[in-house]
Amino acid sequence: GSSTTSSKSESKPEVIRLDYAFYSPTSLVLKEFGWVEEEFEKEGIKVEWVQSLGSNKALEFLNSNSVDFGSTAGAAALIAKSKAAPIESVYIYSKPEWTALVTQGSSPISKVSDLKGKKVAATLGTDPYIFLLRSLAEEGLKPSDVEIVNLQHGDGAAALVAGKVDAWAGLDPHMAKLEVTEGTKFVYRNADLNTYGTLNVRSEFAKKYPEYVEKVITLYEKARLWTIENEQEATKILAEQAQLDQEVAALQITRNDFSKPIPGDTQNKALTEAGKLLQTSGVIEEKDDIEKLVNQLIQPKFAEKVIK
Amino acid sequence: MSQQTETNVIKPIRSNFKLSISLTKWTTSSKQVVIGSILPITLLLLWELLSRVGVIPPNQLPAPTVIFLKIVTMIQDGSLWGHVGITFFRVFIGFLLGTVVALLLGALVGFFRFAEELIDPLLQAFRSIPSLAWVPLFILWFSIGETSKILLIAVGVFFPVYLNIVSGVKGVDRKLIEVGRIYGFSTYQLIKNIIIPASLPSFLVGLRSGLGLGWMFVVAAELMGASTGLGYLLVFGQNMSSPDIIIASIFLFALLGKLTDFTLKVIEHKALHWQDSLSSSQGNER
Amino acid sequence: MSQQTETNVIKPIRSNFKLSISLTKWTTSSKQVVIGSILPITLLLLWELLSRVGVIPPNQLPAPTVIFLKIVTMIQDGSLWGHVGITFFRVFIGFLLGTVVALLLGALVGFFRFAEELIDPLLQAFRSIPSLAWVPLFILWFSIGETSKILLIAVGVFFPVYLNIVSGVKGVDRKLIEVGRIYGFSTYQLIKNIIIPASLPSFLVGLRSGLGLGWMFVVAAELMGASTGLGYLLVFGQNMSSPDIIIASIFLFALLGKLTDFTLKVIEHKALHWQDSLSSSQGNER
Amino acid sequence: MLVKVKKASRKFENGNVAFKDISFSTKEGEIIGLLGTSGCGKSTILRSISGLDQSYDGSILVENCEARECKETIGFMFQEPRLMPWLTVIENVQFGSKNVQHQKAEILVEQVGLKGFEKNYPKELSGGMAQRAAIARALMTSPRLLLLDEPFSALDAFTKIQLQDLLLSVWEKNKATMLLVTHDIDEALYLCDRLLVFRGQPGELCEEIKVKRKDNKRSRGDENLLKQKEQILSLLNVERSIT
Amino acid sequence: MLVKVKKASRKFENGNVAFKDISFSTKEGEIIGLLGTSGCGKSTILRSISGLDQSYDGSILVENCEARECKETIGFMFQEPRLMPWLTVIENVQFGSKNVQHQKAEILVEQVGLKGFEKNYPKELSGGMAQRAAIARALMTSPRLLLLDEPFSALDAFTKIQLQDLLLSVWEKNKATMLLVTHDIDEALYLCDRLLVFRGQPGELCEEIKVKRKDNKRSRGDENLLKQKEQILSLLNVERSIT
Ligand SMILES: Nc1ncnc2c1ncn2[C@@H]1O[C@H](COP(=O)(O)OP(=O)(O)OP(=O)(O)O)[C@@H](O)[C@H]1O
Ligand SMILES: Nc1ncnc2c1ncn2[C@@H]1O[C@H](COP(=O)(O)OP(=O)(O)OP(=O)(O)O)[C@@H](O)[C@H]1O
Ligand SMILES: [Mg+2]
Ligand SMILES: [Mg+2]
Repeated sequence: GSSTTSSKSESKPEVIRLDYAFYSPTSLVLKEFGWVEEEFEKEGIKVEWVQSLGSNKALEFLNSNSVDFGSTAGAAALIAKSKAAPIESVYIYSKPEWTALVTQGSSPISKVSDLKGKKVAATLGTDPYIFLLRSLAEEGLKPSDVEIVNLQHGDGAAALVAGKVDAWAGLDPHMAKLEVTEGTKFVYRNADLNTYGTLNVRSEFAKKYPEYVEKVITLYEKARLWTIENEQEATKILAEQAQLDQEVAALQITRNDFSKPIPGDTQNKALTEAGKLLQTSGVIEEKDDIEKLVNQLIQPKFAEKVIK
Repeated sequence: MSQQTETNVIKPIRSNFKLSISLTKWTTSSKQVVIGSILPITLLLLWELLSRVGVIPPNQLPAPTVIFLKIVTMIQDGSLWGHVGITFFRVFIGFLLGTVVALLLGALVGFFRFAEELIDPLLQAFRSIPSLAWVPLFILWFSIGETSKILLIAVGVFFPVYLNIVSGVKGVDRKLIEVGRIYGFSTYQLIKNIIIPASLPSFLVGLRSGLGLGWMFVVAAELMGASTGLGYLLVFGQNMSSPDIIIASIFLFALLGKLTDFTLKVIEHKALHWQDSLSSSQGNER
Repeated sequence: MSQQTETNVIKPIRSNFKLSISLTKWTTSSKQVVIGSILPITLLLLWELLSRVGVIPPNQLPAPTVIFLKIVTMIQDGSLWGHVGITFFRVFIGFLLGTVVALLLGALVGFFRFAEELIDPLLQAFRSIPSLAWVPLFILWFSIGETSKILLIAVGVFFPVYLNIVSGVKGVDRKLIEVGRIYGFSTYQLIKNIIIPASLPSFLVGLRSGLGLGWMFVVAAELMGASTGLGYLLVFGQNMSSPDIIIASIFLFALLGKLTDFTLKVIEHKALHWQDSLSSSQGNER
Repeated sequence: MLVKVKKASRKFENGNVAFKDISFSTKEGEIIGLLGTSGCGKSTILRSISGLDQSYDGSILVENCEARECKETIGFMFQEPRLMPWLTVIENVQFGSKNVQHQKAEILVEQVGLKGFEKNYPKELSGGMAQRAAIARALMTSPRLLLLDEPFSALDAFTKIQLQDLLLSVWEKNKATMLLVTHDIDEALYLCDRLLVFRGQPGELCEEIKVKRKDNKRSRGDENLLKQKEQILSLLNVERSIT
Repeated sequence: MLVKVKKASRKFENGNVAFKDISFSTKEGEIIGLLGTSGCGKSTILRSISGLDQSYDGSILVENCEARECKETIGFMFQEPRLMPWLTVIENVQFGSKNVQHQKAEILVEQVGLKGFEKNYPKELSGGMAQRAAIARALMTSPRLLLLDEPFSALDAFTKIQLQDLLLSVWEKNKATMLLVTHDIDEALYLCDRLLVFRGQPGELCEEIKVKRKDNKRSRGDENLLKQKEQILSLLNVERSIT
């Protein structure tokens, strides 16, 4: 039940533009059932869906005012925020374990320290890249102790299979797929080093139409709860949309924890840590105040209002 | 002396022709199709063989039959037409747009030295900006609708057409232009009646180059928030690590590119029959 | 009659020249530089102004000065030379390679009808495959070292050069070729002494088109496991949401592309001074 | 139209000098022949008068207006046929005519003996046929000043005579001023009222000859012409080398 | 070299017929003139003999070998100069010579009166100068069969005579067989041993004339030639149209 009694703004948007992405199963569910259209049709608001192929694309769309809501990894949003992108993370669509360090099944590499001097594929600036840096840091290794080969996610997977690199900071669904079809194994996995799937809104939109942000979050909640209850069907939707095998899709779904949707301290802490690491590796500038950035980015107030 | 080499060169062609001259025209061109298919078919067979034997692992490069089946599946579930249709549409409109602008600017720059000095340096600088680099700018300027996609394709088409037109116009024989001057042709008449027909060969090459680039720019264009299209399919395949989708879309690119190029080639052949050149004289001698 | 329009057209050009004919040659070309700079500088100023006023938000498109500072920073910490140097090297080698292959195949296909019927259809199909689509295949075939990068760039360069050579060769005046035949020229001599010089204008356009594509393919090439290079810088900027890096690398692409193209343009001018065409006659009349 | 050339010279960028200090003028409706050794600047003079070559020194007035600024339509038949290779014979003949005069073009094509070849492209013509198509094109617009650069050089004696007479009959109609470059002295004497003989490289005007005819009527058999022919030959230095 | 043409015809793809059922043959070292109205197939015959046009019917033997398969080097001066626009005059003259004979080229350039223009590009030449450069090029290789298609058409009387004599002096040295297309009957009579007169479209061989000279010596003043000239003119149907 969404009440608009406390409406601060009389106006309503003409159109609401959301993104959907294969890395955000809830967005697929939402799109599949047409709940958003259903909700806003009554008010005469149009709904547009745009597909994001990755966090970088979602941010590009947000930044250029091409979408109002965009799904990204938390760290990616932080990097953009440090570049003055006017966005706020208002919702956690899942705590995914979408990245880990992967190697071929027959490889002698079994722990992070074995990676010393080896070729590791990763896509710069993405969550897997951050994951790789953080796992190395945990072992006391510097980025220069391994040879990081910058490859797009798909190319990295192919390069690993073809034996052109020794390990790969993988991303689902590629990672799940290789696991199923190639029998690749994990060198290191740690769900806590993944930086959450955040739903971001353009600050301008949030300021102008706060109640519509809440409405969208309400809808996301509906999809989240449905997904938890109907994991089988959610898997099917993912498999269909992303043209994945059932098995791969199931693996990807099980690696998503849909339990804690409200952004808060956990995310604050994880992002601050990731941010500091990014600062030492030069991705975020030295002069930026990470804590301040994270505080500006994470805005739990909308979700807190909707979700009890 | 070395005319020997020459006769050797021309003879097999002529004797081939003698063979087919008695057949209908259709047969001649179908013979060309057969010759043109030798290489692709050989390559396909080799690839299929190597896949079957296991030299090429299927997870990296699936066999042609696998890809063929994938395409058939896409035809059956109807998704193929959506992808091909929308991409074809975008390339077509972008191609038209790019060509028209290139024609206007190219004629201007080729003909007026001042326009050349003013505009050309800037355009030449833009020419080497990669399609991927335009993407963020286009998203910024035109958001992510059809407009930005079509415009990006038009940018790709523009440059080769422009370059060829400028060079074609500048290469027009002075002798012919003087004929127009004598008749007191206005600049517009000069361009229409002499410069365009005389630079037609160059223009047509530009068109074919431009069309090729149009197809190339589709991928970048469809990175801008598309959910259908061949370029989308390709990137989708890459993001999903589906080599069959990747190769299927590459194949479709090749096929469509080939078909559209063939159309232009036929037009080229029709439009240049007056040329007294190597190609037409070979035609005569056959 | 309409000669009036014409004189209007030619006059300002000529009177410009009268003005500069008394000055040195250097001044003439520096005057060209000035005219050529009008547009870029205007655009830059406008952009800076709009940024300062706040019409263009800095997170989308930073002001030129910001980008300039970014480039200066990169110069100071030395990273710029690494990026520019390696990319330049890759484009250069790839360009050479692509051109040589295009020259050989283009002459073959343009000259021998059988070669055309055999090879050309396949090549034309490949021509429309986007650079991004080649990436997974090249990683598969050539691993991720320099080789695959250079080869990919060579592929980009190949097609426009090839297309222009074929068309150039086919457009060579039959009359001139017959002169060579009379002297009993071998095919090689024909190509060297008549076909290449006569199709030079077309070839040079092809080179310039090809160079442009070479620069474009760099980004795709540097997606294959690079850690330096302008294309890497661009993708890095995109992945890091750093508009200043993106625009700086676009600017560097434009600058380098412009410089290399200028070199080719100078060569073109030198090599084609014998042409009796619109451009040379304009030169005469000035 | 009147042409007045005063102390005109033309020096090219590469140092070649085509002609130097040339002065002459025409009367209305006069046919003037330009004779001279190869390379003495005849074509360049015509190009200057036509306004195509604008870098001459001195003054060339066409209808009291400097040639390089003159806007009158004139007719020019170049030394080469210069047909548009992408047009057929009939289209080439009509090329440049403001209004389509299909019938006139067909008559002219027939008069120059190209009937049956209307639809041929230039590459399918013989040298003489191309030249005849160019003559037809030059006559299409009925200009009041006609410049002809060796119009009949590639034609056999028989065809040449026919076309000379065609030219005269066209001239009878509108009495255009004509400047005719030719190497055929008989032709010059038959067609022209006055001959300008050039010599040297750079070319200079060395003699002006008024053609005298019996009863002022053109006739190929005219005996007066024979004498004048000898005079011209001697001017061109021919006699010396005859063995 | 001997040329033997037997019942040769040439029909083009578009239906034009250049010549029909032509037969003639040459003796060693003979100079043969080809005369005929414009478009009657003279150039096409030369092209067929040279092997450039290979689609003729009938048989054309050059040194007992079918022309289209003949590998002997011959000389051909085309109806147009066909200079390579990217080469200078001197380079054009040397074009096609197997071994560099710089001195010979320079002498020839001087003989055709182009001294001082060695470094000019074709676009900087007058029509007659280009033709002279083409003549020099054709004479460079000293071929044993020389085909000349209206070699002197764009030259004034004076230059023409000089070059005719140059041609004869070259011929004196190696006695090449020559086939010469010309529209100038005086020239044909002065240079040739035998004349072939063509007529019609498609062209047919209508007359063969052996040139008779006083004492078998060439002289421009020869009175025998005058009579033969009249005969030829009548053959070409000229008389009828003279007014
Ligand atoms: N490529 C071609 N295609 C079709 N017809 C042609 C071609 N070349 C020549 N012809 C025709 O063949 C005939 C003879 O041409 P050719 O050039 O041999 O004449 P010619 O005797 O040399 O005439 P001229 O004295 O005018 O040079 C002409 O009617 C011409 O139209
Ligand atoms: N574009 C040019 N550049 C340099 N010199 C030129 C150019 N055009 C002509 N000339 C020179 O000018 C002179 C005269 O040339 P022009 O064509 O007027 O001669 P012409 O009298 O017509 O000779 P012809 O009877 O051989 O046609 C020649 O010496 C020639 O070399
Ligand atoms: Mg001339
Ligand atoms: Mg001829």
